[in-house]
Parts: sequence; structure tokens; C-alpha cells
Amino acid sequence: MTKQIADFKLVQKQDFGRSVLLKLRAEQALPEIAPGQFVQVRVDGSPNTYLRRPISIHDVDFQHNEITLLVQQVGEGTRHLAMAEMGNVINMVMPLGNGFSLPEKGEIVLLVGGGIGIAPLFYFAKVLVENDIRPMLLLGGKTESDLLRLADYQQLGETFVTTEDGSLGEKGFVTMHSVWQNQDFDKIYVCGPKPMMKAVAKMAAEKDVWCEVSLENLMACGLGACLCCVEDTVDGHVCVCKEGPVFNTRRLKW
Amino acid sequence: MTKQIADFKLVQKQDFGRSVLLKLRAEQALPEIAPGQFVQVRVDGSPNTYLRRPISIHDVDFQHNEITLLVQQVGEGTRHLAMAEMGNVINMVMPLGNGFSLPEKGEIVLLVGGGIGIAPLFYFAKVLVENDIRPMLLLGGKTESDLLRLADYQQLGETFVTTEDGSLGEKGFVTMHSVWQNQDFDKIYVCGPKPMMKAVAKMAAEKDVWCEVSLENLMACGLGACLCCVEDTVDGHVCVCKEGPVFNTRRLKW
Amino acid sequence: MTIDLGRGLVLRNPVMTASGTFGYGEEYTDFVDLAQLGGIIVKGTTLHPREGNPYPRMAETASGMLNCVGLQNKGVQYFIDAIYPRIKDFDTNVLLNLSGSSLEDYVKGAEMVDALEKIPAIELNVSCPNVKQGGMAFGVTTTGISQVVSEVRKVYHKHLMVKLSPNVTNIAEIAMAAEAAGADSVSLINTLMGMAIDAEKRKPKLSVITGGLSGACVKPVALRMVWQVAKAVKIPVVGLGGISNATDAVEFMLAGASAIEIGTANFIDPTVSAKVAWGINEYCERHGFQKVTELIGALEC
Amino acid sequence: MTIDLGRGLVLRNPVMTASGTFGYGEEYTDFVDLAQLGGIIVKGTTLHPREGNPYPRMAETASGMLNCVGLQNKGVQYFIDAIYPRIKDFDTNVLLNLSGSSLEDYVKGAEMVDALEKIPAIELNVSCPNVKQGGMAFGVTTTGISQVVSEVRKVYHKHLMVKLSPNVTNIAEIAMAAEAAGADSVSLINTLMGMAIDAEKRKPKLSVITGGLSGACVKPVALRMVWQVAKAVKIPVVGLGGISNATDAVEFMLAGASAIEIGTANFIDPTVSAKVAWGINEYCERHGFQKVTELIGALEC
Ligand SMILES: Cc1cc2nc3c(=O)[nH]c(=O)nc-3n(C[C@H](O)[C@H](O)[C@H](O)COP(=O)(O)OP(=O)(O)OC[C@H]3O[C@@H](n4cnc5c(N)ncnc54)[C@H](O)[C@@H]3O)c2cc1C
Ligand SMILES: Cc1cc2nc3c(=O)[nH]c(=O)nc-3n(C[C@H](O)[C@H](O)[C@H](O)COP(=O)(O)OP(=O)(O)OC[C@H]3O[C@@H](n4cnc5c(N)ncnc54)[C@H](O)[C@@H]3O)c2cc1C
Ligand SMILES: Cc1cc2nc3c(=O)[nH]c(=O)nc-3n(C[C@H](O)[C@H](O)[C@H](O)COP(=O)(O)O)c2cc1C
Ligand SMILES: Cc1cc2nc3c(=O)[nH]c(=O)nc-3n(C[C@H](O)[C@H](O)[C@H](O)COP(=O)(O)O)c2cc1C
Ligand code: FES
Ligand code: FES
Repeated sequence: MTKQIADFKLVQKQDFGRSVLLKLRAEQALPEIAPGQFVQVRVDGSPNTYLRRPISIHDVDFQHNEITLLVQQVGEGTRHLAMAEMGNVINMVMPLGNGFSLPEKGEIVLLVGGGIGIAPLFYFAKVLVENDIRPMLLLGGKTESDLLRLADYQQLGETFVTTEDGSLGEKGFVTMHSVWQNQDFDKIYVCGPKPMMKAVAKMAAEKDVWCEVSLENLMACGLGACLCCVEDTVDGHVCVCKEGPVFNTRRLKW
Repeated sequence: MTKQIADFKLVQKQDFGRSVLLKLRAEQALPEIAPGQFVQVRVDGSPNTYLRRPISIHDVDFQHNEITLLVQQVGEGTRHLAMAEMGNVINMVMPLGNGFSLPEKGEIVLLVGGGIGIAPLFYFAKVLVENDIRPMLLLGGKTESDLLRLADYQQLGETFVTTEDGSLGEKGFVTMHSVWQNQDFDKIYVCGPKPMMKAVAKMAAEKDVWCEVSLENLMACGLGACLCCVEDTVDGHVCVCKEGPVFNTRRLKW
Repeated sequence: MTIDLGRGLVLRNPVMTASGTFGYGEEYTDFVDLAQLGGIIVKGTTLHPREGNPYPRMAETASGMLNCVGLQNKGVQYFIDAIYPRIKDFDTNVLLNLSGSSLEDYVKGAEMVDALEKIPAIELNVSCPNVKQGGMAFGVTTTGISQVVSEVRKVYHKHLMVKLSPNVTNIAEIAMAAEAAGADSVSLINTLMGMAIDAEKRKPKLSVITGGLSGACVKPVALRMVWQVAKAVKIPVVGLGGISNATDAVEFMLAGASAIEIGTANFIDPTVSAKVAWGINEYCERHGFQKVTELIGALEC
Repeated sequence: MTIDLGRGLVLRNPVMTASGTFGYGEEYTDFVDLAQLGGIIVKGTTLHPREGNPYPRMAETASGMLNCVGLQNKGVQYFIDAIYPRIKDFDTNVLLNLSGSSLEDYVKGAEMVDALEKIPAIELNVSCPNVKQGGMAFGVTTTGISQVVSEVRKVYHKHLMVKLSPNVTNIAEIAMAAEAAGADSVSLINTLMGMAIDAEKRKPKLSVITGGLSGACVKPVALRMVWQVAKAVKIPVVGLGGISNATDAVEFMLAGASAIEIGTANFIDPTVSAKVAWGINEYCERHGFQKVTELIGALEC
């Protein structure tokens, strides 16, 4: 897959409080993009944001050359991104890393997302549906308002929800949801906070179920050049930006 | 005069191509401000602008707590200032330095401005008029479009113009204007590029006329604390930000 | 919030302002109530008056600035006669930053300052070139620093803080030499030596070509050096270099600093010093520290 | 735009990419036509494979970043077997950055690289700790650098570029020692040693506490050192440290660099190296320089 550096224009923006949805349009055609890949965003006008920021590709519209990002404000860089206004130009290097492995037709697939980790699962679920695989989704958050775009996710597959405060769906962590008792899965894909991913990976391992997770290690280059983003694996230190961000949990030393 | 640090809101903006007029309003009352004093502006969202930028006070409206700046875009800081939008908050430390000495009533006064150096002369001319002194103004630029707010200046006193390309007024430098042949002055006040100020200062010295110039040395603190902005004077190195920016030319080693 | 740095230097809180960036304090009284600071350190003062370097003396850099002021000051005697009377009753510690270009000048200067009742400490700036030793700075060799500190120690009876130059291979070694020679505390870092060029004019931006780098850009280097020095010496360490907010200040304390100084950041926000003092307090409350001294060296690693 | 650095190392233009920031060049071929660069310097390579330091390995700082990658690489033999065949026919100079933790490792590594036809030069990274000498870096003393350079010189017959550590008191002295020991050129600066702390967690941000500072923030220090070294040695100087655009590159050449390297800036704009090469050309045309070599040391001061 050829990587590009390109300017995008903000053409749609939706505010979710702490998070924001940014639809960005390029002038030229987008390259091939696999679900689970990410972009490196340049944040202009943010004096303490020296490096680019890695953000998952939340959705793609090849017809209109549009990439959508779902960004949670955690620091100065993401705060500035969230302040972008319609028409603003945002520069991105993309698409980076390797996406999720596509399951076989007929397999029972669960996508587990926690917090802002739900971001890459949207495009992934869409591609699955296009490939005649209807995934189940298990989405977790601290509270109701963390479950962004829930109705849209629900259109892509049966969706289960947990919140830590019980304000929506079952109360507790995703690993505590009753669906685990009621359903077996062939493949599990997870993206969210590390403790959550580890907990799901552990459950999957106990049930001997194939499992992929998407890591969010700190990055500098995003291209496999600097070796800053490494994860310890059975093959030693490997770059999350290049060999990941998606890893089969069997490869990780968790 | 008490110095303040305060947030101002951009309430009016006028574009002059390379320069821009910014009217900024504070919530609280302004302190006393003398013509020739300046502010230190914080430029937000400009990654390479680490220090504040010194800008002359172009006009003051005490009734509405407004300070007006006339800013020429020469680098990243001034470019970002020029990009400010209505309602944006701009932080300033002010008022700094010492202003022009007020002439006596009846004295024949000439204010000479070159390029963006005309900025502080507007407020100064206004104050003179309020004090029943009608100054003459001699304003120079490279070309017609450098003569900003000419009609407004003309309202404050008889105004002579030179442009290097002859597109407006007499062709040449301010020092070549015919007014020097036709009129004697008691006091001359100059602000503009250093070569121009030196040329006028020399003419004044030859005619033995009292002359004040406003210097624009590079500054860090603007408060007389860092000693970065010094000018070599008969009293040694003195801080332009604190003892200036206005100096009687007799004090300078020009 | 009290910090006892020893030999009579007790700070109300860990925040001081760095020499050369806060004038004599007077320049900032419209912005900061000096009583809210642990101390102020006045401009670098030398025995004899100095005109400093020619203009231009500063250049902005990425997240920082270079300066080559060159210790412009009117000399110790002028300080005593004209400035001391104006500032001696400030409700905070007023420290004098003493520089010199020969051993004799340092000693003579320190002797004169020793007599000033309201100056509880000297901060000895050893980054200046020793003109008799080919212009190498006193503070870049262990022998150089030992010599100047021990000579000054003989005549100076109050708190002697030695300000270290970061332009060295092994800062811990230099700090230990200062400690052994009688320093009551060390402060670091002074500026990193740097340079800026105007490519269009093909000329240096500073009149004397090189200058001292300060501001946020130097913080990582300063923090590392404070951490190294705090592990190496037993006397208190005062940390500075790029501190711009309370979080930065806390980082220096966690790395081992007993107090901190704020320099270039004063230019960006003249009220920053008081804000940092307040913010450190707030941090302690939020994290359940009873005393600010509990922060010192509390880094877990 | 040609630059002859001596002993067979001729660059098409003065722009190279810095070790550890450009992978093996392959990572950037979607963004840069390598034929537009004077050269690329591949990842730091050691005789034996190294896993490097644990994660986290980087922290962002004001206008820069810290890294503690710790020379993760698969060793010289793997480079020869698996990587060299892939990159040897790049239409640019491919230099290998060689590191070691003992004299013997450097020598053995250099011998093996000497046999690689398409590698015209080694950039010798002397900032690594010498494990047999208590962990002090080879490159921070004149004796250390003399030793490693002269031993490598004996077995390495092509262009030997020695990359200097900036964490020293007197960089000119170190450069002269490298020159005397047989270096064909020196490149500088490697990273400044720094540290970052997470105040909320009270922990260092880097797994091994300290790391190397790079990026725009270090430019003033790098420029000063290049200027000092260029005055002190006769061999060519390669300048780097914070170069982010063509103006920065020109500044280094004016200060005395014959060529330059671009490091951290590649992360911010993966196309920056080619842009800088183009921009230097444009500067020369605009200022009436016939040859890019006319820029070298053309600072007026
Ligand atoms: C492959 C990948 C995909 C990502 N996808 C998304 C996405 O779709 N949406 C989204 O909102 N975010 C995503 N992130 C995380 C995002 O990159 C960070 O939140 C962002 O870089 C923070 O920048 P900042 O300037 O706002 O915060 P900073 O000021 O840099 O940091 C604020 C705080 O967050 C911590 N932090 C920052 N980045 C990380 C990280 N990667 N891991 C753990 N802690 C961190 C910092 O240590 C600090 O405490 C992704 C990260 C990776 C590596
Ligand atoms: C007391 C005082 C009053 C001023 N009043 C005004 C005013 O009313 N309106 C206005 O537009 N400007 C005024 N200036 C100048 C203004 O401060 C600078 O133009 C501004 O700081 C440039 O910032 P920048 O980030 O845009 O440019 P930078 O990127 O910092 O610099 C761009 C170029 O301009 C040069 N430069 C910057 N500042 C100066 C300076 N002070 N002297 C000489 N060269 C300089 C730089 O060396 C560089 O080559 C005043 C300056 C002073 C000291
Ligand atoms: C303009 C300026 C003048 C300075 N003058 C002195 C001085 O006279 N004596 C001294 O010891 N340090 C002097 N310094 C160094 C500062 O006290 C401080 O050590 C350095 O700037 C690093 O801190 P900072 O990054 O917080 O500014 C000066 C720094 C600046 C920017
Ligand atoms: C992530 C990273 C890895 C690096 N690895 C090496 C290395 O292996 N060998 C080396 O000599 N320098 C290494 N460096 C230093 C750079 O080559 C360069 O000297 C330094 O970053 C300063 O240049 P810059 O500011 O342009 O990045 C590395 C720098 C970074 C940021
Ligand atoms: S971020 Fe540079 S290798 Fe992954
Ligand atoms: S700018 Fe600091 S003394 Fe004038």
C-alpha cells in the first residue's frame, strides 16, 4: 500500500463533548486503506505539539476522498485538532500500519471497543458487512456519554454495551458482559485501553479463541524508522507503527 | 504609570494588505497611557513565536477601554496577529516605556513617520490636538499603499507625503521633501526605519533643532529587566524598553 | 511551604526568580507581590562596572532564546550605594548573583556583599571566563570551581550558592567539587552555549557571535543535570532551566531540587513566578503531600 | 551541488539523513526519491544484535523529543546478509552508522563493513558507553576518541566519518583528537542528554530515565558546536541538530559545515530532506553562489 502525505480540508465536524468527529476531504484520490490502519496528523498552531499525532481511521469514503477521524481530547494536540474549523487544512501522512485480518465468511466475529478505542472498529465493521460478515459489537465506556455514535454502530451489527456506572447497557467492564456466557466466537478483535485489551486477551486465551488487539504505543515517525513505538513480542521488540498496530495476542508477551 | 497584564478582545479589524489595524477591548479600565508607549503582545498559536512582540500604541479610546494597534506582517508573529479573528482574545502587557515629550503650546512641531513607523504618531498627534497643538506630519513610504490611514492623519494636521516611487506626494525620501526648505520647526519627532531616523536626526542636528526618535530595538522582557534591548548612548548602554523607546537624539551616539 | 537551604537561607516557598531575568525585582512589582516568592536573585553583578556586549544581544530560537548581555552592571559599590537601599526591605529573600573575571574580583566582591545585612546569600556565577586563564570559564573544570568557591568561602560567611554551567562533560563531578570547596548549595543550570545566524545577511544574530540559550527548550537537559547532581551531592540543589509552569517546577523537585528558579518565562508572563508558587501548593494538596519538602527527590525510578 | 568529502565520499548535494531517523531509507521511498539526496545514513548498527531499551522510548519536549531507543538492531552480520542486498543499489550514498560497547566490537564491525562494496563510508557513533571503562562514552574524552578512531582507522579503508557527542566541555578538542587519529570527516551533533518526568505519576517518561534530545530545540547548540569545530579542524565537518528547513541547513553551512544531516524533522515531514536539498539550491541561485561549496564557512563575522 502506497503511503501519502496530503492536505485535507475539514468538511464536516460533529461535537461529542470530550470527543469530536472530523470528516476530512483530499483533493486527489485516496490510496487503498485497510480497516485498522491509522494516520499521522500534523497539528498546526499548537506550540507544544512538535510531533505528529497518530489517529485511527474511523471511516473512509473513497468516492469523495474522505477520511473520518474520531478524536478524544486528552492533551494540547488533540484539543487543537478538536478546535479545527470547517475549511481548515489538516495535513496527514497515511495510511500507516497494518489493519485487522479479515475473518472467513461464516465465522462468528466480535469487535470489542473501549472508550475512544471504538474508533477503528467503525470502518472495520463496515468492511465486514461489505464482505457479508455481520459482526457483533461489544462497546464499553465509563458512562453513557462515552458510547459515541451508538446508533450507527448498531446498524452494522448486533451491539452490546457496558458502562462502569450502569447508565447504559450492563453495568461493569466489557469482560463482565453476559454475551460472553451466551455466545461463542471464532474471532475477537479488540481496541481500547491497555488494561481492557489485556483482560479480553486473557479471556480469549482461556477460551482458546483467536484474538487481535490494536495497540496505541507512543509514536514518533509512524513509519518504522525510529523504533520508538516498540512492543515486546515473542519475536523481540517490534514496531507497533509498522508491524501493528494490530497484533494477534499470541505474538504479544502479555 | 502602573503596568498591567490583561486580556483584550478583538472588536474591530481593518486590512491594509501587508498591514492590519487591530482594535482591542479590555474588560477593565485602561491605565494612564502616554503617546509613544508600547505594548508587549502574546501571539497564541504561533509555534515559533516564543517571546512577546513589542507593538506601539496606535490609538487609545479610554471610554471603551480600547487600544488600537497597527501591525505590519514581517514574520511569523506578526502574520499570526494579522490572522486574529473578531472576538479572539489577545493578551498584552502594557503600557511600556516612556512616550514622546509634549511640546509647549505655540511650538511648531513636525512628526515624521516612515513605513510602519507612522503607527505611534497617530495617538501622539491626537493628544497634541487635544492640547491645542496642531502638528505637521511628514509621512513616507516606498509606494502609495504604504501610506496607511492617510485621510485620518490629515485630519490631525497638515500632512506631507513622500514615496520612493513617486506614486503619491513628492518622490524620494522624507528628508528630501520640500517642506524642509519652506518651514522651520521647533521640535521634530521621528519614527521609522533606522536609516531614515538617522537621516532626519542628522538634518535636525545640522539645523540645531530639538529632535526625538522612537527606536525599535529587539526586545525580550520589555520591562527593563533583561538588558537585551540596549542602545549605546552618551550614558552608556541604556534599555530602549524602559528609558525609551523615545530618545532625544542628543542622547544617542548616532 | 518553607524550605531551609541551610546557613540562614530560609525560603517561604521553593520559588525564586533567576538572575538576569527579573532585574532587581522592582521591574516586576506591578505584576507580582514579591512576598509570594521564596526569593529573587538580582542581576549578575561584578566588582567593577561593565558595559556588557554591543547590541544586538538576543535572538529568539525554537522554544527559547539566546542572549549575550555580557553582564552589564554598574559594579558592587554602585549596587551597595544605589540599589541595595531601594530593595533591601522587600518582603522576600534578595540574593545577589556575583560574577567575576578573576579570582581576586570574586573575593573582593564577596567580601563587600558579606557586609550587607539584608542579603542572606550570594549566588556565585562561575560561568564567566577567567581572563587570566585564557578565557576558560571557572565553572567548567573541577580545579577552576574548587579554587573560586574555596577562596570566596574564606571571606563570605552567609549562604553560598554556586551556580553551575551546563557546558561540561560531567556536571556531577563539578557539583561535588563545589560542595567539597564549601558551597552551601548549588543551583543549575546556567545557559547552554549556543549560536544563531541570519542566513539572508550571512551574519551572526548576536554581536559577539555566541550566547546563552535559555527557555523551555533547555528543560530536558536541565532536568537531567539536576537529577544527576542531586544524586551526587548532599547539599541542597536549586533547579532551573526552562521552568514555565508549576508542573515543570514539580518535575525539578521530584528530580531532587529543593527549590527552583524561574528565568526566561518571566518575559512571557510577568506573573508566572507567583502562579508557580501557587501551583506547587495546589499540586501538593491534590497529591496529599503535607509539606512541599516531601516532593524533593520523590521520583520513583 | 556536488560535495567531495574526501577518500571517495562524493555527495550529489549536501543533504543526508541522520542515523536512527530514516530507517534503512526504504521506509521513506514513498515520500522521497532517494536520488535527490546526497546520502542516507542507516540505523545505528552494532557487531552483535541488540534488543534496545524497554518501552517507552520517547517523550515529546518543547520543540523537540527525547529518545532512548538504545541501538536496537540485528547486528552487522544480519545487516550484511539481509539488509545490504536490499538497499545497496539505492541511487545515493548509503552510509552505515557503527556503534559499539567495546573497542574490539568497533574494530570487528568496521572490518566487516569495509568489505561491502556499496557502502562508501562509516559514520562512527562514539556516543555509546564503553562498558569496559565504567560506562563512560568513548566520545567524551580525547583519549577515548583517539583510541577508537585510530583502531578503526587501521582496518577501515574507506571514508571514516566520526560522529561527535555534544555532551562535552570542549567539542573542538574532541574533534581535533578525532582528526589526529585519522578521521576523514566529523559529523555533529549527536543528541544532548536529557530527561523527562511525568509529574502526575512521579515517574520518568523514559524506561531508562535519561535519553537523547533532538529536534529544533537543539539547533542553537549544534550550530555553535559546528562553528567551533569547523574553526578547529581541517577535515570536512558535517552539521546536524535540529535542521528543519533549507534556511537551517544554510546556517550550518555558513557556520562551516560541508554537508548536513536531517534527523527528527523527517518525522514531522517525511519529504523534508528533498525539500531542503531543493531549497539550498534555490538559496544559492538567489544569492548568486555558483557552487554550493561557496557557502561553506561563508559567515561574515
Ligand atoms: C495507532 C494509534 C491510533 C490511535 N487512534 C486514536 C483515535 O482514533 N482517536 C483518538 O482520540 N486517539 C487515538 N490515539 C491516541 C492519540 O494518538 C493520543 O491521544 C494523542 O497523540 C495525544 O496527543 P495530545 O497532544 O492530545 O496529548 P499529549 O499532551 O501528548 O498527552 C496527554 C496525555 O496522554 C498521554 N498519551 C498520549 N498519547 C498516548 C498514547 N498513545 N498512549 C498512552 N498515553 C498517551 C500522555 O502521556 C499524556 O499523559 C491513537 C494512538 C495510536 C498510537
Ligand atoms: C518599541 C517597539 C514598537 C514597535 N511598534 C510596532 C508597530 O506599531 N507596528 C509594527 O508592525 N511593528 C512594530 N514594531 C516591530 C515589531 O515588534 C516586529 O516587527 C515584530 O516583533 C516582528 O515579529 P515577527 O514574529 O513577525 O517577525 P520575526 O520572525 O521575529 O522577524 C522577521 C524579521 O524581522 C526582523 N525584526 C523583527 N523585529 C525587529 C525589530 N524590532 N527591529 C529590526 N528587525 C526586526 C527579524 O530580524 C527578522 O529578519 C515595534 C518594535 C518595537 C521594539
Ligand atoms: C537575558 C538573560 C540574562 C541572564 N543573566 C544572567 C546573569 O547575569 N547571571 C547568571 O548567573 N545567569 C544569568 N542568566 C541565566 C539565567 O539566570 C538562567 O540560569 C537561565 O536563563 C536558565 O533558566 P531559564 O531557562 O528559566 O531562563 C541570564 C539569562 C537571560 C535569559
Ligand atoms: C529516534 C532516534 C534514534 C537515533 N538513533 C541514532 C543512532 O542509532 N545512531 C546515531 O549516531 N545517532 C542516532 N540518533 C541521533 C540522530 O542521528 C541525530 O544526531 C540527532 O537526532 C540530532 O539531529 P536532529 O535534531 O536533526 O534529529 C537518533 C536520533 C533519534 C531521534
Ligand atoms: S513510531 Fe517510529 S518506528 Fe514506530
Ligand atoms: S527588553 Fe528586556 S530590558 Fe529591554
